[in-house]
Amino acid sequence: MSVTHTVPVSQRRSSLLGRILRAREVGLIVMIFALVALTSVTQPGFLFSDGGWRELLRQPTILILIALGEAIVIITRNIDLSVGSILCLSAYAAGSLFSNFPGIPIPLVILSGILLGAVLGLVNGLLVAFLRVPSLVITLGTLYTYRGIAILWIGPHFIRSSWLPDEYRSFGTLQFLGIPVLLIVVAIIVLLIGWFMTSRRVGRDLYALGSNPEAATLFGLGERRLTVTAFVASGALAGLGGLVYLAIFATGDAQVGTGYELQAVAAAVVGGVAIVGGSGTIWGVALGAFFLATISNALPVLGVPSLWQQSIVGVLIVGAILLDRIVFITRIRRAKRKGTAT
Amino acid sequence: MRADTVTITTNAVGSAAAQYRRHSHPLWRRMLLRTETAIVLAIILLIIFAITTVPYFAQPYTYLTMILNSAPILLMLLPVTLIIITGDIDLSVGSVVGFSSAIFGLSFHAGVPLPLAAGVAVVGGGLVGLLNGVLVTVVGLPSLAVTIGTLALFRGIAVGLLGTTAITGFPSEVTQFIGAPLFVGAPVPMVTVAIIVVAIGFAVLLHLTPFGRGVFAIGLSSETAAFSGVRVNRTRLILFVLSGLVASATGVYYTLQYSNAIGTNGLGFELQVVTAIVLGGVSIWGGRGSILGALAGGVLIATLNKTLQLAGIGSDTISIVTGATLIFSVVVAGIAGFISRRRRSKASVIAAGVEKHRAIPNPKSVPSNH
Amino acid sequence: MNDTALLELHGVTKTFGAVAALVNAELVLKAGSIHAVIGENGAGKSTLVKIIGGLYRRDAGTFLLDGESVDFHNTREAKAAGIAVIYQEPTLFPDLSVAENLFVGRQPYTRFGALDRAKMRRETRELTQRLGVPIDPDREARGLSIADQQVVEIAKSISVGAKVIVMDEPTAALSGIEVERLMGIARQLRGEGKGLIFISHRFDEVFALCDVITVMRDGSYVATNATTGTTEDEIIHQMVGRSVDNLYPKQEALIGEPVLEVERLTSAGVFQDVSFTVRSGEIVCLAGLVGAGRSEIARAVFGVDPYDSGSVRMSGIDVPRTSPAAAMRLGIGFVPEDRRKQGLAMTAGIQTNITLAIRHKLARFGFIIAPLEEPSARTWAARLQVKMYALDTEAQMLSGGNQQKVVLGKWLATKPKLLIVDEPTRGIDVGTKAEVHRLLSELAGTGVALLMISSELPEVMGMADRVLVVREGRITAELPRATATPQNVMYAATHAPEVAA
Amino acid sequence: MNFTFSKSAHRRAASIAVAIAAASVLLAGCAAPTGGSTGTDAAGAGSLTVIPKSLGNKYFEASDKGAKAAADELGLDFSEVGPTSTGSADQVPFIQTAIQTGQKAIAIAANDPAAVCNDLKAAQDAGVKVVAFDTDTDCRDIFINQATVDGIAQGLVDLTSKHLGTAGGTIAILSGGANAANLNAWVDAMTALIEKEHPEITIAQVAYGEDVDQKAYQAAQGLMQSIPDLKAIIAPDTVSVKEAAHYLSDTPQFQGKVWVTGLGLPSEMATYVTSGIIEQFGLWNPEDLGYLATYAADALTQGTITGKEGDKFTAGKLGDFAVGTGGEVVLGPMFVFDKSNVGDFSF
Repeated sequence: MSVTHTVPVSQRRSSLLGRILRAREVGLIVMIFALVALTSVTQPGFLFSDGGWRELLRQPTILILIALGEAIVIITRNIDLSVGSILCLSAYAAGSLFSNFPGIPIPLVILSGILLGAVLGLVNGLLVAFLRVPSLVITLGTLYTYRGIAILWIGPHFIRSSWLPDEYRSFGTLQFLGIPVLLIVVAIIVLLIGWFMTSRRVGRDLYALGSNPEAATLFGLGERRLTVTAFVASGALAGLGGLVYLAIFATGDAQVGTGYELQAVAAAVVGGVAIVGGSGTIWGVALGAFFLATISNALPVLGVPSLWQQSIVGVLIVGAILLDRIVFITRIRRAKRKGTAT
Repeated sequence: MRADTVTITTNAVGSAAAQYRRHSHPLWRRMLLRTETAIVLAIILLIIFAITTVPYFAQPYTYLTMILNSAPILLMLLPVTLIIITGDIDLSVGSVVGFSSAIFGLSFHAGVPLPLAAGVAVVGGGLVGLLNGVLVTVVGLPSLAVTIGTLALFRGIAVGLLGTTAITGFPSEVTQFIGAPLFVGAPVPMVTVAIIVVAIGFAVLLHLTPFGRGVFAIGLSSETAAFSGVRVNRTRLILFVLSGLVASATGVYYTLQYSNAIGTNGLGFELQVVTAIVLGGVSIWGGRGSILGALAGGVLIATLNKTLQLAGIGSDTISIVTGATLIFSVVVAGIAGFISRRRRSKASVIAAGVEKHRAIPNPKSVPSNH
Repeated sequence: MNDTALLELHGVTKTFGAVAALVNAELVLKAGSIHAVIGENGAGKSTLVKIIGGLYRRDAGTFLLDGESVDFHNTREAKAAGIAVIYQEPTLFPDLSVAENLFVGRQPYTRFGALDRAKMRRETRELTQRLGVPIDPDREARGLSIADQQVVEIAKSISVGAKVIVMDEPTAALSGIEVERLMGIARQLRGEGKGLIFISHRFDEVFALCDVITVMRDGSYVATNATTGTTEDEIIHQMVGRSVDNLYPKQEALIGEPVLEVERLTSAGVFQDVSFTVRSGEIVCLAGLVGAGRSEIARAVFGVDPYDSGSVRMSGIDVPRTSPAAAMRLGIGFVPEDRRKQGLAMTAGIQTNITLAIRHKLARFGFIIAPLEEPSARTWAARLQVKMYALDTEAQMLSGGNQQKVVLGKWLATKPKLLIVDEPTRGIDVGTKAEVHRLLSELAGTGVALLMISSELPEVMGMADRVLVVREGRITAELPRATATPQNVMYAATHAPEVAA
Repeated sequence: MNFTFSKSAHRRAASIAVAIAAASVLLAGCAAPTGGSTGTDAAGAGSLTVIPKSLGNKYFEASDKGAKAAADELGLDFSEVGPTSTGSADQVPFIQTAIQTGQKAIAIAANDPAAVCNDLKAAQDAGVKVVAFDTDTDCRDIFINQATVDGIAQGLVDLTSKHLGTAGGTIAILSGGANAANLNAWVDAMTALIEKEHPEITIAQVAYGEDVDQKAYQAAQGLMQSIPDLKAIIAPDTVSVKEAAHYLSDTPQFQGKVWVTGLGLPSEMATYVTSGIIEQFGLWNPEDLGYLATYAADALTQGTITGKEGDKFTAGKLGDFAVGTGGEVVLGPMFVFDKSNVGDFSF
């Protein structure tokens, strides 16, 4: 950016209202409401029926989880393409634990699934942090490798719903005050991670690392530790995503989660995370994921041929980064104008 | 006259100039110890291994099918290599194959003559490449994000355009010609000629033209490139258009090779292309790499696939081996880099101080009146 | 002010492999004093700073902090012990707010375990106010000027309670006023009893600010002098092991026809109505404060940056906008301000760098092969006496001065009619500086027109045939060599145009 | 040492050279021996390569199991290879491998009949017998059809119309991959049949679940929500019918309102049938399909049959089969599963 050095020192704090209106989150909420409203007007059942209401709130949970992890990684100026494969391995691992050890405590299985995801993420993180190999390359490699392991391991088998204890399956449909329990759990996770990223040192350090990796090294922020942390978080969340997948679909084969990596990146980008790291909010990402999932939820209901869905997702991603760019340029312009005025 | 008389006399310059070494290392080291050589060596070792231990490997048919199967990747990786050398990336190439396949198929289906339909598809590919390029250069968006978006977009358009129909029935003389050996009994198919011609074109463009110097310069430092008169954005734009053109031409080829235009043609090719390029020693950070290396990377993966398939290994294992090879190659580079970085950080600190004793030549260092 | 030594280094040695980067370094820093460390590039100053800052560990020698021996394993430990290092190019996190940058890694928490943003904001405001440069704690660090970024860094070091503050060439990128401001802050810190280590190439600053001067050369400690008891000549002698009499060897050149004619050049918000001419054999210097718009004018002339209106002509031919390639064809060369980012491809070989700007000229039938490049690279490297091992040595392996010579060689190879040089000697040691000056002067002697931008007044005085002073994007004064005194230039650079001569 | 870096850079390149070379050979070596043996004795009495649409697909894993059983009975050398994804050309390398390793026969369920045609032709030219199963292609000696297109369409439409009665109503079809040739053929046949014989039934929409659980689930949801008077969904692929049933079981408001049937795997559908959400669904035994394909392949290689109409052969426990028009062998009519028998099957 050749323009940066002309930005003036004094920049008035913009008004609170102005900032709220400019925030990505507000735009996304408006779009989600518009989409839901549009769909409900054409098909009232989309919102005003038990099933519709539940699916509207429940379907996005998987994508939200993996998008959160992806966002943490992107904030540190990395990328994780292996989330789909991790999700698959975790889902199958949990399923086979249930089947091989009937009566195994559910929390133990959940813990194992998350742990498996975290370990796979740890492998990514260690490779990226210690060998300073671009994460794009490393996770491209583990995307293949983890998927290959999944196919080799799972092979002809698949998770049968009969393997799963009834209590676990009921997680998928359980509702509390009309809201799916899954969404409540995911919302709590979003709040926790969001709070962590904005209000704890490690969270801010992750932003700092992505914002200026060289400075982070010089500063002694512990960039390796932070990189590993981000990948472990991403892996663990993908693992959790696998468990939620299992709860909702009660099935799964070696192809589960194929292509999720791009959706996760898309959700993060649409949610306002800059692909070059350092900025973006967890709330934005959660809303971005909710929005994307709602689109794929709503399009069949609207009767849009499923074949065109992918192009809409593409337009949204390009539109989102385009929007970011326009906002950025106007901000710089405004700052520049103010600078000459004073 | 002008700048020619700057500083010391010409005689002194001549003798000083003669003292510079051309290279830090002898020829054999520069030739042998580079990634391209490593990959070529790996291919040769692998082929020897396969010939001796894998039955049926030593047949012309092996090479014929190996090239046929990898031809789309080998073609597409050429322009993408240049894009990666500038520090950008194009992940949409697989979707452009599908897009061009759809346009080609629909045009053909609508009665457009085959060559014209191919032309329309290639032009269409050039246009979507231009879209990528404009978003990256004119608007200034990061290429990774742009091409992840257009990856979905172009695929969506392809699948949406064709719907459930698969357009088949391309003239069999054309489709058979494409897969046929160059001449009877030759271990290479027709498409080899196309690959070689396009590869030589891109190799010359990258390594032997001022444009190619510009490509490297952009990857090394785009600011320096701009200050040196490289038209940075124009170069990047041209590369994205070239990538679209080659990917769509590949789409036409692929459609004819399998006599089938469907929206999912070329699904996932982008990752195979990037894998081959990275394996071939092209730096994902930009600035380093060669066409030869990238091609060799593609050939190594093709050879590995063929060997494993002939040995009766399923694609699950092949997938693991591909991923592991990729990780392994960067891990080795990473470990070596880790070690050399430790040396370098020391070396760079002291470079300035020590070169006084080491540098050749060492003419009078500071003007002095004494 | 007491007399205890805050920090003492005795016989500190650091070797890398077989090579010694630092031999028997000596440094005694007293509380409430400013201690200058000077030396040519590669003299070992950076290694010394890095050992003090915890980036490197010494191999031998004693390192006492407050009289106690310490041994830092990383920068964190050094920081915790009260040592703060402020690098030449500040290392802030552009996406974080100023307040957050101040508190990175040690943010205060509220009772509820969340960041205490109110406290961070309050302290940031207090600290920056105390330093006389109030900065909005909530604004992003992105876009802060280098001077303001340094203020943030200094505020950071104060707020961690650093006793020892090391400033590694803090003034290299600052304008006169900003330097004054920084020196004021440094004196204030001295008054508060802190010990400052100040690294600089500028003698005037060192003599104006520092109490003690330690000189280093070739990795070794040379001498420590009290400022009051030494002279510039003595220090230079200590630095280079010989004296450099002619730092600005300006030769008389025959000034000829106008080469560059700039008329009413305007770029909204950056510079307005800029007109000037540079003749062949003439050295025209754009003087003024950093941020006054000098570099921006030069960049617009060369076509790297766009401009809104006005015209640029080379030998009577219009230079198209925003096309460095076209400007180069018309004979303009440009040695940019930041050689690491704009002048060189640091990881490429010297040959690649030297021939980058002449790649079109070297091509035969559109093709370019190494044997065509080599003679050119060899000749220019030799003419500029670049000290290197081989033509494929990476540019990053060279010292700053030699890197700058490579950049000069790259542009001289284009045989320019007009060479724009932006801060040609920034961060270059005294010896090479003189070489560069002589080179530029000789170049003018051969009839090349030179447009030079410099923030160092002695350089401006020594080199320029004519000085154009830029203030807030306008040319406020044009001073011929005879009348360009430091006072005149500074006055025009800091006062409104109608007051200027 | 101002060239320390370049030196180590070269040393680094050297280690990469050795390592990559070693790695690729090693990796190939680790993987190779397991399968190498199939190659060496493949040229023996009989050898068969089965290429399913993709590995890890339940339906094809079941058919492969049947094929393996038949191969064991016949003493054939048997290998099952295939791609992990369903791209149109993904099966091609495996056909090439079968040709090269001198397999006597290939049994293939083509993802994309057109895309594999050239290579299957090459196989036939090389003397390899080609058996298509599940999905037909033009370039084969014989096609083992699980049931005729009309038979499947008739079976599914009959189940549905019986349920709807004379009142009829609006139904939807939820298919799998939009490009799956056999599914598209069934969908077309059902549409034609309903138009011709069941004017009381209207097909509101054909949706695609793309063989992915989540998409099929969302598509089922879309159908039930967007078509107000939807009476039934016919889902002619195993993923779609399972997910339609799954959505129904999650959503009581549609239970009893929308009736779902289709082609499903009993192991996957058992839960829904026993809980009463699904009454009936159809399928054939995929194990039998693979079993029959293997016997047909063997008959072809033995020369017992040539693929002409009227050729007859015996397929072990399944009994005698005759080759019908166009070289088709039909496994049998669609089998209907309900509460009474769904628990009896393992696939």
